[in-house]
Amino acid sequence: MLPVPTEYYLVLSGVLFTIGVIGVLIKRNPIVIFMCIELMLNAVNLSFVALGRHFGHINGQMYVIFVMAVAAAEVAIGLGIIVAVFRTRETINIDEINLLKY
Amino acid sequence: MPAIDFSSVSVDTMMLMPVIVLWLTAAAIMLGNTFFWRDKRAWPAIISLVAIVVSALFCFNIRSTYADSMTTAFADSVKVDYVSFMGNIALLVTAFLSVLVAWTYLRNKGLNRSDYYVLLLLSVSGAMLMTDANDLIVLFLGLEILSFALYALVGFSTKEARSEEASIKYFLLGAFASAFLLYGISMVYGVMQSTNLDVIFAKASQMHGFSAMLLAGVGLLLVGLGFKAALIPFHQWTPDVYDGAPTSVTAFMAAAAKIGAFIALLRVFDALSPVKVAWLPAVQILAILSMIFGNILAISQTSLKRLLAYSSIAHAGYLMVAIASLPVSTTGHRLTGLASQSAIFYLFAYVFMTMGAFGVMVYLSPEGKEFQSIKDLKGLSRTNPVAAYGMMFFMLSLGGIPPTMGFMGKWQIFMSAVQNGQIMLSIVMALASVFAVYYYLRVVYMMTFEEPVGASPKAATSCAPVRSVLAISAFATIIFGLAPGWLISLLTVNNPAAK
Amino acid sequence: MNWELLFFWMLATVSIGSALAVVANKNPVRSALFLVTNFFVLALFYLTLSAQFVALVQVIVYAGAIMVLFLFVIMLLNLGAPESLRERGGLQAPVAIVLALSFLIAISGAGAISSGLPKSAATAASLEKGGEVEAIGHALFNPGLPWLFAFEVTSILLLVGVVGAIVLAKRRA
Amino acid sequence: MPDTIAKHLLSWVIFLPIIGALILMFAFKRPQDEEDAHHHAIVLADGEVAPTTPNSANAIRNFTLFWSALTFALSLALLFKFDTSPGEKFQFVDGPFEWIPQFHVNYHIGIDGISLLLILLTTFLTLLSVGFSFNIKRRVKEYMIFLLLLETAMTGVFCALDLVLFYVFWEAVLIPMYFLIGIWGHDRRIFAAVKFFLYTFAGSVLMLVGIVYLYVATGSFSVVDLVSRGADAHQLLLGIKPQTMLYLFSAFSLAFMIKVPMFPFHTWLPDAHVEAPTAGSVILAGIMLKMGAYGFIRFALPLFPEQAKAAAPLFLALAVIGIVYGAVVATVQPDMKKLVAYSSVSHLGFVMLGIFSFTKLGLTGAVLQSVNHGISTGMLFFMVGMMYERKHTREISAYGGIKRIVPVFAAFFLIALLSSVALPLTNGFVGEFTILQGVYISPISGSIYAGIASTGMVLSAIYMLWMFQRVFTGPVTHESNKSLLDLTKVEIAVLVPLVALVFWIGCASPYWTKFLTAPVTNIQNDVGLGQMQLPEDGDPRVIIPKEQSKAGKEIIPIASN
Amino acid sequence: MQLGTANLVWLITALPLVGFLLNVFLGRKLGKPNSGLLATVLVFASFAISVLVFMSMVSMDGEHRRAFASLLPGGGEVPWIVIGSFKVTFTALIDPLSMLMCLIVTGVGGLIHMYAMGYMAEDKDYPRFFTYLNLFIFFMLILVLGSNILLMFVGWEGVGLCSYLLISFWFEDMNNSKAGNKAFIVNRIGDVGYALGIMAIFATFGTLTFYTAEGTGFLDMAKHGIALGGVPLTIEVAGIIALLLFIGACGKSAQFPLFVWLPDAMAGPTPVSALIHAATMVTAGVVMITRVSPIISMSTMAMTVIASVGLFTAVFAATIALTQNDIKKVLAYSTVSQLGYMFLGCGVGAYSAAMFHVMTHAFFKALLFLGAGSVIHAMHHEQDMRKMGGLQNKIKTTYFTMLVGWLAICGMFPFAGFWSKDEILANASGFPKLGMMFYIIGVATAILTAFYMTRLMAKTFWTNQRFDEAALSDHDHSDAHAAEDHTTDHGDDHAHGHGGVQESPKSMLIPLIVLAALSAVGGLVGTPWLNKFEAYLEPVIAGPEMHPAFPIPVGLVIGVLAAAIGMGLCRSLYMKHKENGELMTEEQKNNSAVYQGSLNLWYFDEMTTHLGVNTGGRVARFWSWIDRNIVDGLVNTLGGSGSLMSEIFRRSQTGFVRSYALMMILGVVGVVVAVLWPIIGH
Repeated sequence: MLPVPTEYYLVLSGVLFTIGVIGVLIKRNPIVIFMCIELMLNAVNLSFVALGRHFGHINGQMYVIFVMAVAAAEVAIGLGIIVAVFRTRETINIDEINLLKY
Repeated sequence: MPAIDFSSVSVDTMMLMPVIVLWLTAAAIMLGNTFFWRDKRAWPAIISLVAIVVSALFCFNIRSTYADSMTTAFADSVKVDYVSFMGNIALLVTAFLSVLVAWTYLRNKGLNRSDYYVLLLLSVSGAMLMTDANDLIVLFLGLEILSFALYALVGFSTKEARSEEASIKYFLLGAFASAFLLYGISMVYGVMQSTNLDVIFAKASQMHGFSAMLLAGVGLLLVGLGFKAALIPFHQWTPDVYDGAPTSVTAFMAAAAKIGAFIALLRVFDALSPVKVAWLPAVQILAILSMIFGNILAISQTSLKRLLAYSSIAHAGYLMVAIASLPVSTTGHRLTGLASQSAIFYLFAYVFMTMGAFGVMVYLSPEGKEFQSIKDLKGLSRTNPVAAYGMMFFMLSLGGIPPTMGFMGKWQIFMSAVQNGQIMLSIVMALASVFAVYYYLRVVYMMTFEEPVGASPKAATSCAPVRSVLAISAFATIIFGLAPGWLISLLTVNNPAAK
Repeated sequence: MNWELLFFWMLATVSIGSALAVVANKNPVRSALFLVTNFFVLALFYLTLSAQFVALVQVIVYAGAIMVLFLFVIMLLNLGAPESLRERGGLQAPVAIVLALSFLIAISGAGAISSGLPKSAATAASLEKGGEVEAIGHALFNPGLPWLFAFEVTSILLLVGVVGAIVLAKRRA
Repeated sequence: MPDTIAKHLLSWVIFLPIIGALILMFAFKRPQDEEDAHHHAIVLADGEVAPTTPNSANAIRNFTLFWSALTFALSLALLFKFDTSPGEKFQFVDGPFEWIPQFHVNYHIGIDGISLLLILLTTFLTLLSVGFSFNIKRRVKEYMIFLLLLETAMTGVFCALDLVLFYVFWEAVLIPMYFLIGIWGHDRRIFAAVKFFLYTFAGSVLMLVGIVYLYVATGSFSVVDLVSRGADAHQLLLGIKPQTMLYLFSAFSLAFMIKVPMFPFHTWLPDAHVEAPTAGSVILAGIMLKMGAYGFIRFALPLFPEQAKAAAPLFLALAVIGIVYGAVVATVQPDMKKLVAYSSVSHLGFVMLGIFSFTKLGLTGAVLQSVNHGISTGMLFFMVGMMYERKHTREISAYGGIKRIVPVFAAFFLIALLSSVALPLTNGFVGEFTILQGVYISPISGSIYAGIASTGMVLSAIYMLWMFQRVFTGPVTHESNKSLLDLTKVEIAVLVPLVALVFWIGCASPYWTKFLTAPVTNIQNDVGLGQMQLPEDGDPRVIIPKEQSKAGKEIIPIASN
Repeated sequence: MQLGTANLVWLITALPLVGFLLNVFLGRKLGKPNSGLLATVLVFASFAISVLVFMSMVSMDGEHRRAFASLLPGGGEVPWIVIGSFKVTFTALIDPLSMLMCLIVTGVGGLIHMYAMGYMAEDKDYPRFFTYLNLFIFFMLILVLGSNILLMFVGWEGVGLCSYLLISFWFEDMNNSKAGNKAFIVNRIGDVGYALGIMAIFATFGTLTFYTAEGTGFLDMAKHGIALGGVPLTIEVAGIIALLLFIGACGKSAQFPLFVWLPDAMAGPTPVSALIHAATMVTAGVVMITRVSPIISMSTMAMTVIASVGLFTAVFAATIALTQNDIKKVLAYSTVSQLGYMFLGCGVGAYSAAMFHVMTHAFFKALLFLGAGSVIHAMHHEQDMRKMGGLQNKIKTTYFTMLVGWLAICGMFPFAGFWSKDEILANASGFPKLGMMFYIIGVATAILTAFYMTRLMAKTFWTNQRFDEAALSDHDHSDAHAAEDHTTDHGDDHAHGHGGVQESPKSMLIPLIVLAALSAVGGLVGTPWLNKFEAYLEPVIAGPEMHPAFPIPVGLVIGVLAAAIGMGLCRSLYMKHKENGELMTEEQKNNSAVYQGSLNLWYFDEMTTHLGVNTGGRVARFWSWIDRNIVDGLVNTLGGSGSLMSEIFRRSQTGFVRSYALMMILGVVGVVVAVLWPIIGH
């Protein structure tokens, strides 16, 4: 009945999520890492919406709205942190940020 | 369109007053700072303390009103029961002590800004939402409020590279973890069509066989919350962040994040207890890894903050034993067993021990100097016996040695574990706590056995607030160690199943 | 083969491609632009999933506000030049890819995302109206539903974000 | 005696020291450290030695002495009011008062004869230790506080009738002792203190799991309920699977074995003893090791009788190994304290042997030997400490031929030594012989164990006398030793009570063993061995009619010329 | 039956104890000679009471000469140990055996005390000496008087202690100290056997009391062949008990192989050698075996072992005594040898003969030791017989008294030793199967005895003087006695001031004379024709009937002949070498394996020393090494492994966010797999 089966969306969302994960793991620029995290969140959003449609109720979309709010706040904080780090160290390469270890 | 009925809102708001008070206070402090005192005075701290007390009074009020019944608010998205009550009280105690710690610490560090208290109150409110949450989305939002405020607090000392490093590490990993949590929520939603914990429980109880999506979702929830709780292998941020963050923040986050995360874990996994068979092995593995490696890793630490960080990982492992001991509930009387009681008791113990230990660190950090290394404690008992023996109590309590509160907590977790068949875990826990004692004792012998070297650690200036923290914590550690009955009774009144 | 499915495959290809490009690109600015692409594609998906309001918000908030902020910071910190960050070889990338893929394989292999859904309960009405602003509004502000409270909480969340950002980024003497 | 005290006499005995500690904590100032052996005297610019402020330190010392004497006196009241007739199992019972009602944890204390003797030993040795510790110059206040805390914890261990209460006291003992070793110990004190703490702690955490398991299975932490047949909790105990009971028994036993310590868990002992200050060593050897034996008697045996009987061969074997092993290793120790420490391993092997013979003789002897060991080894440690104070070394080779120089010292040392080698008419003999006799007649152990264990008599003579020979006899080997001082009056005052006890117990043991008759029978009943029909159970007054002389037919006829 | 003097018995033991205590606390104040006098008087007082008690006992009906008395004032059964039915009281058993020993101990002991007052007069530790002596007498009396075997054990170990203390009396010489240790430790080995024997007795009989008035003592039972303990009384059980007790006796009475301590024990002052290591303590084994004769007699096996060991020891020690140069060593080995005789007697069931020999031996061996002491005293602490000679005219009293002792020990008619030794040998000959062998070897040993004793007399008295009399005052003593000098540092002038050989003071001579008299006539109480002694002891002994293999006169004649052969041969040989008093040249000595063997105790001591001390020490050190490095090493490694692992694992905390994230994703995969396992697994 649904033109595109929900599972398709879910798998797509899983793939996007995984790409986001890979990005987080292999990128060195925290901004890009952060972008990859946003990618992961969006992947989840996709599955929320798809599931919501599947169940025929609005809840799936509600989650997305909250996730967007969270993402927005997260960006504010995250970029603030990145700026602050850049101020103290003049770099944001996370491979150079390891004063704290062991 | 159906007519919207707002009549229940005022009652619901009453239920949430403890949190709302904090929100209002945060706003008030911001305004006050802008218009009145401008970071100069102690007002924000005092106002915060008052607000916390008021919030606690609301808690007690709610409790006395709804004494023996569980109730929910805001269309079941918030639960009001003894767990939320105790969780809120624990968090408010944490906040109270944290404000006092910060009062002294921020002065000595030259960080005395009102924003700190705003963020602190907001983050406590987030954690309180986590404890109240009866819906995964509320849980998620609460967790994010807590986390965002903590990211900012960790990086609060903006001129310190260490602080900012800690902040960015915490932030990146935290965001990463919360993405997993969210994915987990979506999977649970995909199976249950709802994220309400009551619904989840009801549906899970009626499920036949396993749903892969549900199980994967449960696993990802465990990851997301396990990160906040600092379980191995999601722990690696902990030492770095504890180390880099301003000490007062470390103290606060150690306790508050743990309370929020574990009460959330309790709620979630209790709701999921019908599928305990599936998640139990994972929980057991995380518990064992955390207990063993948390303690082992702590042994070789030289920085007290890192040591306490690893110890907090180990404590998370102990608490995980309680999670693993959650009974498979069938009656609908949820979170009434020994497992949740013992976990909450332990969280209380952990609050006092941790706040006390960090309090001592703050107490020993005079202006311009920050206490860091365990070696700085050498001979403390000669130069400052009160601080030294106070610290000794916290360490012994963290080590779970009677007659301290830490022992009483550990003992109850043992009981819940044994009662629910987790004997293997209790044995691992017992043996792991031997390793733990090893490094706690190292702190103790540095203070007491060694002679002071060079200039002895001086007390911080304007240390009255932090001294009161030490006094409160030490008192609680001993009193609840000797007579835990009152606290336990608070945990059991609402609790017909437990004897 | 219906058009919708074809459309899905096309969009899926673009979204995966752009996501990969985000990861693969060494220039953060380009990564950001590919991410914007990805977000647009997702918005299109939402439209096909009859979530019109969400699609709109996706474009406004994500592709618009958030990504602009990203680019702003990249420019601010002058990190736009490619290869401003040295890349070193090592096991990190291969191990990361293997682990991430095994995660995907585990959840999909077990059927966690590819099977087991109940029969769809979607109705024509839900498909038609479910994503409109009105429906969203009624859900969001109904005290009988949990969203009202979550919505209120979101305000605090944003407040925290604002205060946090100010605390962190404000330059002090 | 005021009524409130008389009513809760036992609680007063337990908690009086802690009250003293609190008074010390709050009512006394922290004194300046006096000139100490380890540290140079504070010399002022003009060469004058800085005036020390002994007053407050002395006040602390005197107060602690007074207070421990008070505690001892109060514990003597226990002795005099004790009823030795086999009536109530526990006397001076206080409680059960609800402590943690949610888990049925009660404050419940009471003593039987075994506890009584060990409590007296505790208060007595603490008193002497305080007296001896007048020589402590550093951090006097803390020292005395820890001693008093230790006393409370140890006494509590011997009184607790509730498993949780017991465990709390049991662990609480570690803390003050840890500090005593760590702060006032010798060179490797930190290592020793940590090892001591960790080793014993490691042993007892599993016991905690066991205790908890018992509670979960039975709903009771009360030893009284768990042990007494017919009680609900006991019935539940019977329902636990034998395999599980064995694990529980192992958990309890491990804790006690480490504390005793039995081979092969003994290695913390030499380290702790060598590094501890004298009073610490005395209390460690004199009392704390007995906690392990007491644990077996009070908990492990009555709670798990079948398991204990089944495991008896293992324990007997380990005990015997410990006896020989400890003695052999003691022989070649160059350090006097270490020698005495290893001798403790050997002596405690006897105690364990006695316990696991399950005979009246063995059990009585074991308790008596516990007390004896406290006295004789305590005395030896005191004297080694005195020697250390004089010369700052415990190496045997640093002495030699000093009997001529310190004859009184040598005489006291000889008495302690003879008590330790179990010479008749000293206390050691009564304990050791009755143990061996009990082991011999026990069907569980038998003569082989007695035979091997009795080699300990020879070995103890070897290591003790050899040490005496090397330290005291022969020509004076070190010129510096010629100026050694003989015992001071204070030192004699510490030792004389011990000597008196050595002979009192050695010559009039019934005064002490009468307290043990009832409890030992109780233990035998708890373990289910009441019907063993051993020679010790017989009636000695059976009159044999002379006419029955033909009874033994296989005997060679004895010609009476 | 009531003993009229029962309420005096406690004084027998109490008086020496009082002496001990007084000397402990007041000895230094009393000083010389008062402390010695006090001790001596108290022992003689004890002797006097013993005599009184003895008289009243003898007045009892012969069959029932047994009484019990408290060892404490006030009477009654004062318990020492009471546990269950295990009960030991401080009660004295008054019977012929105990009273005989009482008299010997207090009588001979008193004499030796008296002697010591002279002998030790120069010693600065004079009070300490008498302290120990009194303590010894006390314990010895406990040993003989104890009404149960555990009380006997008290005395047994107590005298061991005193022996230890007195051997190492001059402790400043390490050799003395070592000898003391050796004595104590070797004795302890025996004591273990004894203690196990006691335990076996309790296990078998359920009591440790010898006899009771009701007939419930274990000897009462043994006599009737019944037992009330858990173990049935069979021959094997009796044999085991007997052998265990005999191990104890071996230790105390210096039987092979536990005799090694006794020769070394001569390091003690000579009165000690006389009292403890000749007259009283070393015979305790015989007393004990005699006491438990009802049990011993049950097992032929045990009896054979005892007799064989005794006889072997007798021969073995005699061969060693042949070549010793130290006058006290000769006497020591002679003592070992004579004790062997006694055990031969016990072994063949001739308990009364053995006890008879105990008594006569006490007389003559004490005499010989005291005489030797007198010689040593005269020679200014020279003990080497090679440096003596020609003393017969210089110290006449000593010489004549020693002559009596010599005759007695050689078994010359009619001296004391003759009767007792002969009775043993005669009874031995009647032992089933082995009797004649025992007899022949016994007689051969008697010849050896006569030979070495004559050698002693010859070397000391009869051969020519081999020392420079004037030099004796120069303190040019052998190293071995440096310590003895050392102790007398303060008394240099008055002690050895007057040079030359001098007869001992009266206090030393009177005991000699008394003992000589006893040695001469003491044997007459037990002649084969009128054996009063045997009759006297009969109530306490239970042994088989004795049937000597040949008529009594034959035995007596053989005995005299044996003694005469030995004495005559030796004397004639030494008279030929009167100049240097040596039968062999140095070269001959060095080349003679037999001589060297004998001189070196057949290397037995070296062997045991090597085995016991060196190998034992090595084992102990090795064991100690194992303890530190393996048993404790494991513990420490386990403890250290925590730190080590910590150091290793903390490296995983690299500080790089990406590696943390990697760890997290690893955890995610792990958790997801674990959670999904129920599905993936199928």
